[in-house]
Amino acid sequence: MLRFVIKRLLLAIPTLWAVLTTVFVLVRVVPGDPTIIILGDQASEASRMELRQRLGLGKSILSQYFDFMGQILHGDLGRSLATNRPIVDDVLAVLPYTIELTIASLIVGTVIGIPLGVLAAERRDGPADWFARIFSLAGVSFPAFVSGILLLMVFSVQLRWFPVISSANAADPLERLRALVLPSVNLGLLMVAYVTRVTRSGMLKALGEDYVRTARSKGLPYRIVVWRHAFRNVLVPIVTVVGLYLGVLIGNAVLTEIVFNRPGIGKLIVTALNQRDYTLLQGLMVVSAFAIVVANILTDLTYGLVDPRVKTQ
Amino acid sequence: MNAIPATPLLDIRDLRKSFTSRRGWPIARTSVVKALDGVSFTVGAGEVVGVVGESGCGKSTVARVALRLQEADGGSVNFDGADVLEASKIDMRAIRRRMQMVFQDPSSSLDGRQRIVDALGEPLRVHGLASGAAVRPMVARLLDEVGLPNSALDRYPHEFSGGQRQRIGIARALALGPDLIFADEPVSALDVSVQAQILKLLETLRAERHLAFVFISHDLGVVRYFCRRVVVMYLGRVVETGPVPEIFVDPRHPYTRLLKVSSPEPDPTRAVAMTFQEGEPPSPVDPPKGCHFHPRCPLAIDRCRVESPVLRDVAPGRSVACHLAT
Amino acid sequence: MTAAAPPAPQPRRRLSVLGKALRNVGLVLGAVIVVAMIAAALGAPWIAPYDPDAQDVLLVLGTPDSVHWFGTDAFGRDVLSRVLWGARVSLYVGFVATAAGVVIGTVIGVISGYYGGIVDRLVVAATDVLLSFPQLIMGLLLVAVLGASLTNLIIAIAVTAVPAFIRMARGSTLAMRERDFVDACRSLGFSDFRIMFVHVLPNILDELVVMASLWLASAIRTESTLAFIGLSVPPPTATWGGIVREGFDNLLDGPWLALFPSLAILAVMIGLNMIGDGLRDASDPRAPQ
Amino acid sequence: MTAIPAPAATAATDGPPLIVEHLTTSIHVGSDRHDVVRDISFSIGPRETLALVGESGCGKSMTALSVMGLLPAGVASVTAGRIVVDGVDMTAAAEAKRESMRGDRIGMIFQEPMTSLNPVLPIGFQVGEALMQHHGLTRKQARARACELLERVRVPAAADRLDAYPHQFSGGMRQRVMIALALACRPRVLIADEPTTALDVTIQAQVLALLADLQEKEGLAVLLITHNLGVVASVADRVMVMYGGDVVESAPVAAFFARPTHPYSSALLAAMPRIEGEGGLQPIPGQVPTLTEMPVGCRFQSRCPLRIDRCALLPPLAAVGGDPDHRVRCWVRMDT
Amino acid sequence: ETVLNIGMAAADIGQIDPHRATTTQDKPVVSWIFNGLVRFKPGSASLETLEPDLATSWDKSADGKTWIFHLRSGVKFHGDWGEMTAEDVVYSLKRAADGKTSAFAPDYAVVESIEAVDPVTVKIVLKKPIPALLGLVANYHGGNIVSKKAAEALGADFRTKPVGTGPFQIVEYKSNESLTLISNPNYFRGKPKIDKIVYRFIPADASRDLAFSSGELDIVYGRQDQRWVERFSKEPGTVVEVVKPSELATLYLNEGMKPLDDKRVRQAIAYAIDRPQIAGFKGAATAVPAVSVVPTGYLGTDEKAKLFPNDIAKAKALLTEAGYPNGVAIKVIQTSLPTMLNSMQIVQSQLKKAGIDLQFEVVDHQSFHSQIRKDLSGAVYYSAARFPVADVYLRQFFHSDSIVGKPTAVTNFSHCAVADAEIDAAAIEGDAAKQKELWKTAQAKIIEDVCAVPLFEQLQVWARKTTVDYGYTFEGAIHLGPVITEATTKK
Ligand SMILES: Nc1ncnc2c1ncn2[C@@H]1O[C@H](COP(=O)(O)OP(=O)(O)OP(=O)(O)O)[C@@H](O)[C@H]1O
Ligand SMILES: Nc1ncnc2c1ncn2[C@@H]1O[C@H](COP(=O)(O)OP(=O)(O)OP(=O)(O)O)[C@@H](O)[C@H]1O
Ligand SMILES: [Mg+2]
Ligand SMILES: [Mg+2]
Repeated sequence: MLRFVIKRLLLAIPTLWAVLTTVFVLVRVVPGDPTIIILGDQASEASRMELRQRLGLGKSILSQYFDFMGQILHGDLGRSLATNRPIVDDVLAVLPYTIELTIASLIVGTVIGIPLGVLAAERRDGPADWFARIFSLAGVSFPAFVSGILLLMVFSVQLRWFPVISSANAADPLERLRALVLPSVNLGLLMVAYVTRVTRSGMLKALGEDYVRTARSKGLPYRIVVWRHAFRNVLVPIVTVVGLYLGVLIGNAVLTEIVFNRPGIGKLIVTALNQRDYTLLQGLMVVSAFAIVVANILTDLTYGLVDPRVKTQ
Repeated sequence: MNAIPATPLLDIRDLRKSFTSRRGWPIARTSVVKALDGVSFTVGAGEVVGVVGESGCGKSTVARVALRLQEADGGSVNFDGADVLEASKIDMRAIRRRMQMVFQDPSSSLDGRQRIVDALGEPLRVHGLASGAAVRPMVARLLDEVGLPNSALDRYPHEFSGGQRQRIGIARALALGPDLIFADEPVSALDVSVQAQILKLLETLRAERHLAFVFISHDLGVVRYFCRRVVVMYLGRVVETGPVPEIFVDPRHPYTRLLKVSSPEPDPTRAVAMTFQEGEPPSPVDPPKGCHFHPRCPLAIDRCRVESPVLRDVAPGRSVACHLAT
Repeated sequence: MTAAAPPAPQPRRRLSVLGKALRNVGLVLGAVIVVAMIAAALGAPWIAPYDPDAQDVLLVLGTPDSVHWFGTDAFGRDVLSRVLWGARVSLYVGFVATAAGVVIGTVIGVISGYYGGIVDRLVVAATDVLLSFPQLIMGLLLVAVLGASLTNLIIAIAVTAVPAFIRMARGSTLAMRERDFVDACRSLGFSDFRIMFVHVLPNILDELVVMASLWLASAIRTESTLAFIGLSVPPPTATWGGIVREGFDNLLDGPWLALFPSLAILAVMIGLNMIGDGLRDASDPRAPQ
Repeated sequence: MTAIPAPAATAATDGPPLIVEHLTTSIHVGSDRHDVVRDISFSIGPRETLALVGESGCGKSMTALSVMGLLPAGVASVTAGRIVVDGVDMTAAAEAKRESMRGDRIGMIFQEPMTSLNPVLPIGFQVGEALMQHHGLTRKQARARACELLERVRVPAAADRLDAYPHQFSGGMRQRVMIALALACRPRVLIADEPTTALDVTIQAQVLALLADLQEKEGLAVLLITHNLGVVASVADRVMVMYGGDVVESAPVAAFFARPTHPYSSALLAAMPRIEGEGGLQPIPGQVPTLTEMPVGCRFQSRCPLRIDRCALLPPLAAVGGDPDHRVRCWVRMDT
Repeated sequence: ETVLNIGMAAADIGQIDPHRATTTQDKPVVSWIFNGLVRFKPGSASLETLEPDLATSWDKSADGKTWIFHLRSGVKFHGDWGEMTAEDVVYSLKRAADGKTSAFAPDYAVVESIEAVDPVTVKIVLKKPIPALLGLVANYHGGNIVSKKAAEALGADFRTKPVGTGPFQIVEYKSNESLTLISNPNYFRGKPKIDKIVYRFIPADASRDLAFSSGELDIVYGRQDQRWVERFSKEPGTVVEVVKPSELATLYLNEGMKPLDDKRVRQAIAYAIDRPQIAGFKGAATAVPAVSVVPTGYLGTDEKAKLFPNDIAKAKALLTEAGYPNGVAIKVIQTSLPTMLNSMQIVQSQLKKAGIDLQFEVVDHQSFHSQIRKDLSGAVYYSAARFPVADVYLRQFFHSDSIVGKPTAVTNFSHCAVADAEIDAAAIEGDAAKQKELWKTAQAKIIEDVCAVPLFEQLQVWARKTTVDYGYTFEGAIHLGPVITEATTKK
């Protein structure tokens, strides 16, 4: 198991390298540099030039690239151009937020999506099926920033169940959990459509399988047939879609993070891009690509848990 | 029927093919299946050779490798003087026109989105045998040959019954006017009465077109009816070959014997002895040492467990791979 | 044998794919929605009650009423007209970006899956790299590099679609290769090109169509997200995403501004998904009629 | 080890464990209704094997599913007749009652051993599940009992394989697991729908032998569905031939093979390939008409060499050769 | 513990090094941490209100070139950085005058020397007398006094951990999230009544508003928008304050680019713009039409400058005269920041009526800054507030030294060079009246040449809960936000 994880991580190195190189090239093609942020808009061109030299931005692209790679190889993400803080610190500060939000929205997405999908499959073409399909789409149709504000207006301002600023009382675990609810619902809704879809089509297929008939021939109640026999077989495609979604969530979290005032990798990436904080941006892209690689590994490991055909052989 | 000509049409020698598969979680392990472990036999022009053996013993693989749908690991395939395994892409086109295959599963071997007229017309067009308006009548003739009405032309495969689809598969194999057809269990998926229809059809075609067949099956009854000679396979190896009546009257290899006693006859007075034959068919991934059949063989002796028997002649036209056979 | 010729099957009433499609309520409904949206988009110059760009300082954030059905925005522009005009851009971006992504991704995926080997490995590796970028971030970076314009927006969205479709087309092609008919084609001496694009492709198309319909919707949503960051088609051109974005700024003063374009997106999503599902059912010979 | 109470019904009823009277099953195509099983009656006593044979699509599985109460919902339903399993009228009973009968008093083995077992649940659990459901056994008890059952169907090293999954088993072994599963609650009736068609001949022989052995020990009434007349000849007591939803011939096995009377029965026998002896492989001309094109009256008439005008009326199932057990549905062949 | 929660419209802090902090989100924080020798009276943005801060008194030589400041003694820096002495003041002002460490170096070009006479006395010698020297040593931009020891010891880290003498000191910075400050117990005006300030970065307007409505924020940065002001004015328990200074939004026309090199085209643009309408869109509560190319209230602003009136017919006629009867198209690099983009949409729509087509190329904000400085845009929309002396504004935006592309470039996007003489002369003019006249001429020349079209001025908007009392009347915010002082309270 451990060996597998290590092996997979090693195999991911070329991918990470390619991601890094792409980011490196892309950010240097974008016009703009961090001097506006550091020096403000009243500084003269000369002092900007001077700062650029000092930050190493005046060096040739190639030597910047080698410097950067050298640093990464030493396991050092470097320091932020804008704040000069170690990037690792910035990342570690927001990572817990990103992880908890991702996990919580996965839970929301599956907890809503799966029963909806099963229901839709059971009542194929009936009103319940139509409801499930349309409802699940609503989650993806409303841009996250709109749905987020709507949630805030109802649940935070009107009902006062949850805080608006979800990072406000981060120290108190209970408060933190409370603050997590709305953002994860908002982000999780994005997943519902996909989970519902996969579950529905998987269930439709599974319910037609011979083993379901076998289960019924044992005289099992329909509930048990559905959940124990049919549904278990749909877990594999669900895990696939959830795994794929981990990556999507990390990116799409930006909007939710902005609306709910949460720190997070996504938001930090956008800030870094906006400030042309190259080193920070690079560091964050490494982290997020790495997170996706880890998500893939987790997905693979999960296959083994939900599908004995994968595990035993 | 026809005598066996001096130089066979198809000569398969010592054909080998292994599949490696990687399985396991989370760390995959590689395992090797020797699907073909030195298979040799010949087929004369217009001759029908049956290949029998249980599921997974490598019957389909023989056909696939001989047609270069999969590349062999070793051995040779000679078709009418041409070395098939070494043939270039262009030569292969010519060879394939003369060597065709009817696939085991009629529904998966047809493109579900193609009408029959296109499915059968396409090879004609591609090989320049017909074009434009000439295609349709030609396809109609082919369909007629396999006993399907003209109305079938514009239908999709799923609109046919299993037996009809199998006929379409046969018509497609006939389209290019081949000399040899690999028929891979063409009737195993069918009902007895439909099965009889197809076999009749094949017999007629053989006689009319002087076609040679490699007829793959695991049903001795079917093979007995249709084939002149038979090759019995077990786990990637040939264990017995011989002419049809003799091999069924007097099987020499214990596996052939087991096959025979296990095949039930529709006659209650001669009900076969339903026995619990000891043991399961061994896994092809990890075949037993020596004679592959020894774990299930009632006669096995120590030698069988260490030394694998070679195929040797025991009577004119008959050979057996068994240490104990006479 | 001739004696055993089966009787000509009765000329049963056969349903063409279209016939089945028509029986599929969802498909028809979906098509009606989408066609209506497209018609509205194309007809915007004639249908739209007002000039979508005409500003009116006296009508800032007017509530929906009988004059301005969808209300007015922060510049006093008619929201209904903007939503109609916005459909032109948003649907165009969605369709073109998805089509580009689907076509490129599918072609690469089919070739890669069919041939396997080293090409396949490289394609898989490249796909992995592209998929390691959070999708939205990739789009953001690209728009930042290329600049915000209609074409660049399409490129940015298409680029995120390509790896997904490569992966999917490749997977389906691999599955198809297992089917005997590909071998049957090879044994008939067909060229690889013919097998890939005349035989394999149509058979994996229905899955692709379903996915494309989902993707199209997500492309439209991506436009709105990029608009949120401020990187969509430059103003004053109306796009759904742009309207939602402006609506977001005024969410507390004029919620209708964000609501109507969001509903338009929802309608398109529902329509497209119904079409996707319906097409799949209709092209599946075994689906209940 | 908990002793499983023997089915109470053994004492309660002495009659045949399975009685089917005038069963008609229809499928619904749009607004149309077609009878896929027409007016079938039979009964099976303890230790008796009734073989149901016929061409593909003639309604064999529909008969079996009707008896089990597992007809595909919304597609097919029992429209007439009575099915009595172990004294309980299944057609009249509520779904809950039928549920409690299934798996307990009546079990079924399906054709495809590859797909009939749930790939993600361990073998032992699947075998013992019905016991937990019907007899309230705990997981542990069910597991112990599953182990015994697997031993009985001669799964080698059964105890070690309780936690194995179906894909780790070969086809023959899986079919044995299916048998163990169907017999877990010691039902009185077993329906085997083409239990060996998917298997190789050598494995088929093993499975059929096992089934015969268990039937003897448990006193099962077996409805064996097959289209392999060789299998019928080897294991059945009585034969019922179906064509197009009708029973066309019903006879003790010896009588059937000695004197196949209905033209379809003899044609079927003639189409069967044989390993030894002469004959066989005479195809039946034509094809089974589709449901919508079924002729009125005798359904075999479109392919029958003996067709007369009267065939437009459905013949009764009448005795032949003075043997009340041998009945045939044919105007030409029936005793007059 | 009294905690003041303040919500700011920004994704993150920019710089809190006082000598570099220029953005709206940075400046208020600086004002809580630092002191100058003198200070703007809290709640004011006017030079007239300057009052003693770290200096208790000062003397000026007759020629106005030498200034002696007497420092307050016993003032302690935050933490363990010791007492504030003349040495720190000298260090700080020199640091502010150094282009490597300061964004405001040009402002200090006039300074000849700074020296510590003794630990509590600082002498500043000027090259020439200037009217607003006190502004340079006020608690604003370069005038903030930092701890020498801390600045030298922390180096680059000083950016996020600056050390001053003000009422609050930084304890924690969470990027993208918040900045936390606690009260300085040794503050020389007394320990602040507020114990802690949590300064939150909430970029989404709606979320920020909701957080304020729900009571999670005590003070919130307001949208410079009529409806915002109206909505929150109605909300119970809320006070909305609209304060100076105003930012002047101006459209700079690039004279180096066709067709804007033709003065008639530029004039046409000036005629096409309807200032009152723009201000109308923005709302009377927060915006007023611009009066000149320098914001109102600055020392030297010509409040009655002769701007072009709105006259579409004249604009069209001028275009025809210039040879563009069918109108012109002008490429404009435009930021994606919504407030700026929205204003430009109004301008775009107005110009369209005269046949002038502004073609936006929308890029993200950093690209915008970079590209306008590379002289790539035909017109630049820019909105700014500067030190309230006309010189600064005129020099940065209209002096030829500041033309983009030059090493000395700042923000002269229009390549304007018509008023160099007046700007330079005014800078060294000792006589206030004459100086004012020179500035007035400069403004007139710039307007006449249409280097730029001033559009509107926008005031700062802040809202607070009634529970918060700043301890002064909040009328102006030279730091763009409320100064939280030792007297500020929260109930
Ligand atoms: N593509 C492949 N990859 C891996 N293993 C394969 C592949 N094709 C066949 N095998 C293995 O090779 C062996 C022989 O397979 P083959 O299909 O030739 O058997 P067969 O005799 O035709 O069986 P059947 O009667 O079931 O068709 C089997 O064990 C099979 O699992
Ligand atoms: N779900 C269904 N929808 C429509 N028709 C059906 C359905 N299931 C079965 N039928 C039809 O009912 C008839 C009887 O089917 P049944 O499955 O009982 O045949 P069978 O005798 O078991 O055949 P086989 O030997 O192929 O299993 C067939 O004509 C079949 O086409
Ligand atoms: Mg095979
Ligand atoms: Mg059946």
